[in-house]
Amino acid sequence: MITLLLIFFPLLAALMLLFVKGEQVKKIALGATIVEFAITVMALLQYQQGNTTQFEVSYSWIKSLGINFHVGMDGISLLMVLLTTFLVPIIILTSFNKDYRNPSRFYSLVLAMQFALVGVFVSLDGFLFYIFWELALIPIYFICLLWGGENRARITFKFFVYTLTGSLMMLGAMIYLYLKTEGVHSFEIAALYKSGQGLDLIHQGYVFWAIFMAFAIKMPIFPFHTWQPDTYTVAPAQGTMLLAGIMLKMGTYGVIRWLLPIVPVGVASNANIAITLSVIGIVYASCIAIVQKDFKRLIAYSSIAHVGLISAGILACNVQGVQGGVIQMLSHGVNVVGLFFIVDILQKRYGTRDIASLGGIRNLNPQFAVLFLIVLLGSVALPLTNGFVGEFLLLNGVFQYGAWTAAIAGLSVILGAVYMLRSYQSIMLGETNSVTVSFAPLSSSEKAVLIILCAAILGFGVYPKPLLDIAGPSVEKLVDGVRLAMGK
Amino acid sequence: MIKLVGLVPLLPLIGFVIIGLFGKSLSKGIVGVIGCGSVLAAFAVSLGIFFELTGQAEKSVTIDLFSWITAGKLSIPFSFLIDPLSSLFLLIVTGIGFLIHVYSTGYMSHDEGFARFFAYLNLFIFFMLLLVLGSNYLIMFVGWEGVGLCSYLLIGFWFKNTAYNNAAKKAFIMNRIGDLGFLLGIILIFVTFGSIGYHDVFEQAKNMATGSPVLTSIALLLFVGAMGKSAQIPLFTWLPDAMAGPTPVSALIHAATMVTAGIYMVARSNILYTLSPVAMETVAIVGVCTALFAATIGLAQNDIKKVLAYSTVSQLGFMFLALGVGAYTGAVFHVMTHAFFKALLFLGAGSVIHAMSGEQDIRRMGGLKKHLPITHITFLLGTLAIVGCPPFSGFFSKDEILANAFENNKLLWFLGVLGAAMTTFYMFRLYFLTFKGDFRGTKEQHHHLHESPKSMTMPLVILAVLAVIGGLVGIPEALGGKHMLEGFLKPVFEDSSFRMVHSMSHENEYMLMGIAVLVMLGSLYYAYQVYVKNKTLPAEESEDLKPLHLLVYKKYWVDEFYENLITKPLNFFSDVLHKLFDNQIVDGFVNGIGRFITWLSGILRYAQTGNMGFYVFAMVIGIVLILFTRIF
Amino acid sequence: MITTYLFYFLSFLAIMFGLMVVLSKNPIHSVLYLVLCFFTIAGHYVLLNAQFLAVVHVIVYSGAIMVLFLFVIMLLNLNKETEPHKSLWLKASAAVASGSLLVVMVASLKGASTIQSTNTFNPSIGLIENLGTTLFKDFLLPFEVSSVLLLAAMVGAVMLGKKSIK
Amino acid sequence: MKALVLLSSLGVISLLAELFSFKKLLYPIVLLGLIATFIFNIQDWNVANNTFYNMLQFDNYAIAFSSVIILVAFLWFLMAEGFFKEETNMTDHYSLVLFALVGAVILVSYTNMTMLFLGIEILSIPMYILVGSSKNDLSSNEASFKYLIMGAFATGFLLFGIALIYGATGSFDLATIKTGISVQGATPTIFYVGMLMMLVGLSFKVSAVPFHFWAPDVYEGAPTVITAFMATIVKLAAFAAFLRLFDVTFFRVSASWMNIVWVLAALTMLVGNITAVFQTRTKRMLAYSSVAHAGYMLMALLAMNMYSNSAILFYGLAYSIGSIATFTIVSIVAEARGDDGIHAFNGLGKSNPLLAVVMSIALLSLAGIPPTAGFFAKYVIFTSSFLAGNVFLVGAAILASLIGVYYYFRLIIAMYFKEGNSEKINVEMNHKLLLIVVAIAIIALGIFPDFVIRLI
Amino acid sequence: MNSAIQVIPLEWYILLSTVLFTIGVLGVLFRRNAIIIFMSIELMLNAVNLLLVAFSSFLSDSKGQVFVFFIMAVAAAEVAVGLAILMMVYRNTKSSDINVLNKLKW
Repeated sequence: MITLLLIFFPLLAALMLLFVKGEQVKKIALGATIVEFAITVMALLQYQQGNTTQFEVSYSWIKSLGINFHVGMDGISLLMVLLTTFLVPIIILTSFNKDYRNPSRFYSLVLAMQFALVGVFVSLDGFLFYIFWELALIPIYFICLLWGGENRARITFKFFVYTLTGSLMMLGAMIYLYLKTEGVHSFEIAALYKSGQGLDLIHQGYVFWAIFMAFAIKMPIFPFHTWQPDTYTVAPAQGTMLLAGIMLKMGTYGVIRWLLPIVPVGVASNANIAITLSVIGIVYASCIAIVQKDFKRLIAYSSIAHVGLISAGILACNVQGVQGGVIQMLSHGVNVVGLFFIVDILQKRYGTRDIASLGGIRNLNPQFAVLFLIVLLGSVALPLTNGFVGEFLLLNGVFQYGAWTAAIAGLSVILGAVYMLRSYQSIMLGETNSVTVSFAPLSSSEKAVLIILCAAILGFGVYPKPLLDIAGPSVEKLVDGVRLAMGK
Repeated sequence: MIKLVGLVPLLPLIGFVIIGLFGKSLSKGIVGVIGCGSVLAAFAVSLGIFFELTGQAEKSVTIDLFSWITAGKLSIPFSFLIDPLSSLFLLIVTGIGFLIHVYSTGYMSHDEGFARFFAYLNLFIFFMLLLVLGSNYLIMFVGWEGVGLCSYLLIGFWFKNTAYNNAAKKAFIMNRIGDLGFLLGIILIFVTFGSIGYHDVFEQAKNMATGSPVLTSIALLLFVGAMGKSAQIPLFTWLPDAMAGPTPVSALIHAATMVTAGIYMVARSNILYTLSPVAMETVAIVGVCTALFAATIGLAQNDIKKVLAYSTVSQLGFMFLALGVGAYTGAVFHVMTHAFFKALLFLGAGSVIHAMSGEQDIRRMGGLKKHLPITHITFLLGTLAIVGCPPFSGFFSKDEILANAFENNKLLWFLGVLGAAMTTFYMFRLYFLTFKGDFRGTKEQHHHLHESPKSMTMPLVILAVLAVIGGLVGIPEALGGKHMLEGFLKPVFEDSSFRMVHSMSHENEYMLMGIAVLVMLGSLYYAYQVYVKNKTLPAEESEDLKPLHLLVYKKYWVDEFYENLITKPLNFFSDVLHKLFDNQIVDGFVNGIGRFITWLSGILRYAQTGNMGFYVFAMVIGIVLILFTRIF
Repeated sequence: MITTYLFYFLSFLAIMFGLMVVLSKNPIHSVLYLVLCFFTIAGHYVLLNAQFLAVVHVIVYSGAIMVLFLFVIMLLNLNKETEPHKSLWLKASAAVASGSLLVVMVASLKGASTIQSTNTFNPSIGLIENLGTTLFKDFLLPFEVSSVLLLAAMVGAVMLGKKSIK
Repeated sequence: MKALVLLSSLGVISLLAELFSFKKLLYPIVLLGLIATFIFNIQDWNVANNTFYNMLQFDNYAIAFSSVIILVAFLWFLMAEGFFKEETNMTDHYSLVLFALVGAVILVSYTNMTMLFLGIEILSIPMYILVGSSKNDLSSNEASFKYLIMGAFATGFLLFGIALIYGATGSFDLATIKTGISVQGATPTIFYVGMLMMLVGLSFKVSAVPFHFWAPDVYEGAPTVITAFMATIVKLAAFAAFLRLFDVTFFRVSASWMNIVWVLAALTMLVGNITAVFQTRTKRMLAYSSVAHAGYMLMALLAMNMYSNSAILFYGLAYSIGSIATFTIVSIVAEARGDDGIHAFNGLGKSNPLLAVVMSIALLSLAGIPPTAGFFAKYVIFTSSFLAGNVFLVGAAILASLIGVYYYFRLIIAMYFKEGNSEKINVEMNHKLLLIVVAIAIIALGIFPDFVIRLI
Repeated sequence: MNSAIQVIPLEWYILLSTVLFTIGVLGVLFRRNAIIIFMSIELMLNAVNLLLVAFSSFLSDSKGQVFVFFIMAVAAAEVAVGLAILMMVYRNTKSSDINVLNKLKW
């Protein structure tokens, strides 16, 4: 039942918000998401340590087609839901100093987005997963379209079509698998696993690519990434945070839940190309990030690099890689939201995101500088920040796939430091200039957000055990199953 | 006491947190007390641990704190290992750290970032302690990167200065290059042994064949990390630049402790190296090359801290030479003595700079002897220690290294002696130009000259004492000593002992010592001739230099080389990737599809002519085509 | 024998008049040729023992529909050779298209001889009695439904034909 | 059968309204009549003896389709009230629309070629007239004229096909034909030719490429309500007829028409969608979109499996209600702004949020984005096509859908992104109601499609 | 007199109908005058009628001939409507040239 509550509470809240007028909207939205977070915490408390799927609910939905409303959470899902419900209130909080046109619509869309995201992470029916997957696209599209920056119509449209392309390919593959299920066709996850694993090598390969495309575009993986920097840049700050912080994880989560176990043999025989692309993407995006002038864009590219590593680690398909992937998804979510929020703070104060034209802000607000630095260190995966745990496990996973691959993937360790420190230096250090004459003090909501995020960054860097413990058994079960099916 | 090991890093961390959070509202005095006090307390605990360890039979104690990272069979506890090696390093780190803290209260007393400075220093001590205390490679890595961060923060301490910031960034990035190697090494260790705890790894490694490729790979990857942190060729250029930081930082981080982390790591992993001759050779060669290379650069530098920095690089090279020839004890010994005298020298240099109001160019100094008596005498003692003048501490440690090198390979020994000779020359050049002769600075500087306050001279004195007597713990048997240090560290290097054969006769040892002393004296005499007798001064910037001199003065253009070979091409490549490949080709393709569709639509719609004749015609053609399928 | 000759003769005339309908420039001529063509078709009906149908055909087509055409042509004053010149390639493409249609149809219709009649030949099926039985028994529903069609057409024609009041 | 009688009677009643002057009451009478028809129609659900004179068969298939048609017609009447305002031709309009509905119902239930032919004509002839019902509007004239000539031309082919099939099988009865082609074994060649000619005739009716050229012009020229009628009811009925003939009667010889339909489907989807991309006038754009949607439905028809019928039914329903919404809004906006170009929609999101939201939902549905009915419709079609092994066709459909998104979203972008006329458009109450109902229906059908899917 | 179908092969009738049908198609393609296009369509329908009658005779089955009645009815209706539309168009354009009607395009 708690799963249903998790899914539908945001939807109800979203509908309710439509009818709220005026200043109260923000607070109500924040309240609703905090309640949602509290529900998640309740679920966490009720969660029995282990590798089983819990909080399962299953209703027959479209009976004639074997489609069920089947949801439930194992460790991995639970963590993803946790990430979503943790980040959304924070994202809403980041907007407290901002006045959007039509706030009720805006926050309603954000909550609708949360509804879809939670749905994606808890679905245990292929069709349901697909519905939520697509559903998530609509609110974010409108968020970007209605409140975005320059050129948004063209850019967000490209984003929409691009992701839709992938989704439709996935839909094709899902239908194909569905039709291969035994007996009465069904979209049940177990049935899909079975039908996928029953395919021969060639067909698993086709299915692999069709499904992977959807995820690759969503994440995005080189060379399917070109929608991403533009979209991140043009989206309103909160939209970017939703996109990068949570939505991107739909892709990586999808690989874990809906790709590896479905076509293990296909993964075994095709993952090398996918991993190669991911790894190329790491270096490629890092290099491009180095020469970015717009800080938001830089973070966008850095996100491509990070997600490339996640993808490579997951596709390597061993316990460390997948576990690292899960942890890194959480960390990346937190870090990237922090970074984009910092961009937002800067933009709001100076009206520019141009790295070169800023400078010396450290002189003006040391506190902000420290918080920025912590977020940045999390992003470059310094040990004892959350980024490190995931990155270490991921590199470990990739290394088991191929030492040289890991070495190249590891270049992100270096290049990440290069572009991050470069921009930090240019923005924060040195002398102030004509643009950065003064720095309006951080408002309490800004402070709160940054401190919460920094606490999360440090807290889970030092003591990631709770997260690892939740994910661990589920990951092991999943990976063991996949490896067994691979014949390894 | 050993049970309380958690306190050792915790105390500086607490200091960091308090100063970091409330530093602004605390007075400098309180900040100083908290900063120094926390390290002193850590030192006290470390001493306790040291004595407890020497007193008990069990020489290796693991303290588990909590489980840190688990994933499948990978399980990494957050735990500490107390053994002779780590306890020795604990003492060095907390001891020297404390002295430098005290020194800093004086040195930094006028800086507005006083509290921040102490916060960083305490954080550094914390990470450094993690580095040496960790019971597995990942904890070491945590400390490893952590000290890198602190180094970054402290080099760029005066963050308004772009050059300093660049130096800081450079240090961090170069370290990261090494760190990647280290990280991959750790992962390879896990993949090979299924664990990264020292105990498990060494137990299994012991039983592996000598020269197995995987061990070699591990050893080399770890060594890449060491190269970065300990500033070895080719990753050494950051260290001289790191002198941008306040002088106590140079003393603590970039001379005494952090940069020796590489030595610690190799010494810690001795068994892996011992079993891998290729890696050993690599370490030795890199070490000796660095020793020589840095020494030559040191010959021509005019910045007091730069000279010391290259000297540090060179001395680190000696340490790696020691490791490479299997003299693990020798290396650790040199780490210790080097920590004493190099910290002393740096602090002395700091005192000089303090007195000279920030001037660092030795061409502007001279004759400081009478103005800074304590600094002068302690600096001289430090110099004598570093050049290996008996019976100062440096003599014993350097002698041990050279003796082991001789045993291993005559050429290595010869190069080592050459390096030592150069060390003597540039150190005395530095000493003579700074303290002897006439004052060459401005009137204002002259007027301002004064001895440093107690808080600064006291540490100098203590360190000078240590620099003088520090060698006594390792008097070789040839000179009638027992080499206590070797005995103390024996459990750590036990597994590797089969490689360390002490077959050298005492005669040979005497001969080597003699040669070393003679070379040292010769070099000293030459320096005296040049800089005291002839009062030669280093060339000014405007003067033309002879090619060889220029080559050395310009540090072999390594920085420029890197700039042109790596940084610029990387930027250029990234630019091309971005503007051409990403925007034009990849994105161009994507947009091209869209444009193609639009174009196609523009064409296709012309089929809709509005003319009914054409519509009917198209229909008929369609029908013809359909019926056509029937015929065949 | 006579039947055969008659068939060839009527066929020739039908095709010729059909072509004339299409090719003659004056719409009035076209109408007249079409009437002639319909007469030849009626002749075919007679040959095929569909006498009743032949009569109905003449009444409906030649009598009603063609008169309607003529009426409209006269009403709209279209009885001039007003048709503008069509470009040659348009003509050619029309000819080629219909020519290839003919070829393809003829080619694909070969082998019609395989059809076997299951009934014994009955010359009287075309008589009004037979037709009436079929129409009012089997095809009663279509017959009724066609009234809807005619009603709709009537309503529509009236609606379109009457002048709109402005 | 009851539906047929009721609808015909309603048609006649509306003609009588002129005589007995109860024209004002006609609108409610027709609406009530449609409701009654709907109710009577579904009463025959699962009734065993439902064949009439071997001409019509009101099996579940027919009832499902005719119910959907009547439902859509009801919505259409709500939309088209304005169309019946004109005093002079009011009763004519009513009766023509109702007679067209009779034709549509015949098309979903026929079992004899005669009824097929008559059904098509009963549906078409009122349409020819209604398309031209704006008598002084030249484009309406043109549309009507083009439609008529091309329609009659296509009917010629249809009839030629029927004649050949009659010659080959000796019957007009579908069941007889069906058994005939299976018993005889070597079916005469002329049968196949006849079948292909019928295929051409029906392809014209469903506006499959390359027999689609009339559609954009006619849709554009016709009064918007009539365009909506054609895009929804006519198309649905034509598909039902197509399905009955080809998937049922000609099932055994599917090998000889499958490849052709395959090509037609692919061409229709692609050409329709691609050409729509360049359109700047909404009505014409929707016309091309309608062409494209026929392509998807042809896919389902081609699949010939257990999903085909429900796929077409559901697709038709989803597409119809989506179209009703879009055409309603287009006509409202075009009337208020005096222009149906896409730019007329600029700023609609601000001036008329309701219109914009419903339009967005409808467009999303047409584009096939979950959780709308359109998505599920596409889903079922993809499934059936996949099951039939037409993987490449699904690929083409995916490609076409993506292109489709391109132009549907141009409208959405125009409404929400572009600045434009901020003057609020007055929307009549019944239109508001209709739009809300349709929007809810689109989403409800997307979330709970089972109800319709399970019908047949 | 024998029925023609007994002496003339069925193919000939099919051929004749096909030719007449194609002539109708040619007319639609060839001419621009709407009236003549209508007439061509009538010709096509008559070709179909002829074919049906021929089949009907050949099969000795009266259904074919009955079908012809329906075609005639529809043809009449179509012509009535068609000519009404034509009149309407003519009122607005003063032309029966189909090429005048090409405002709707692209």
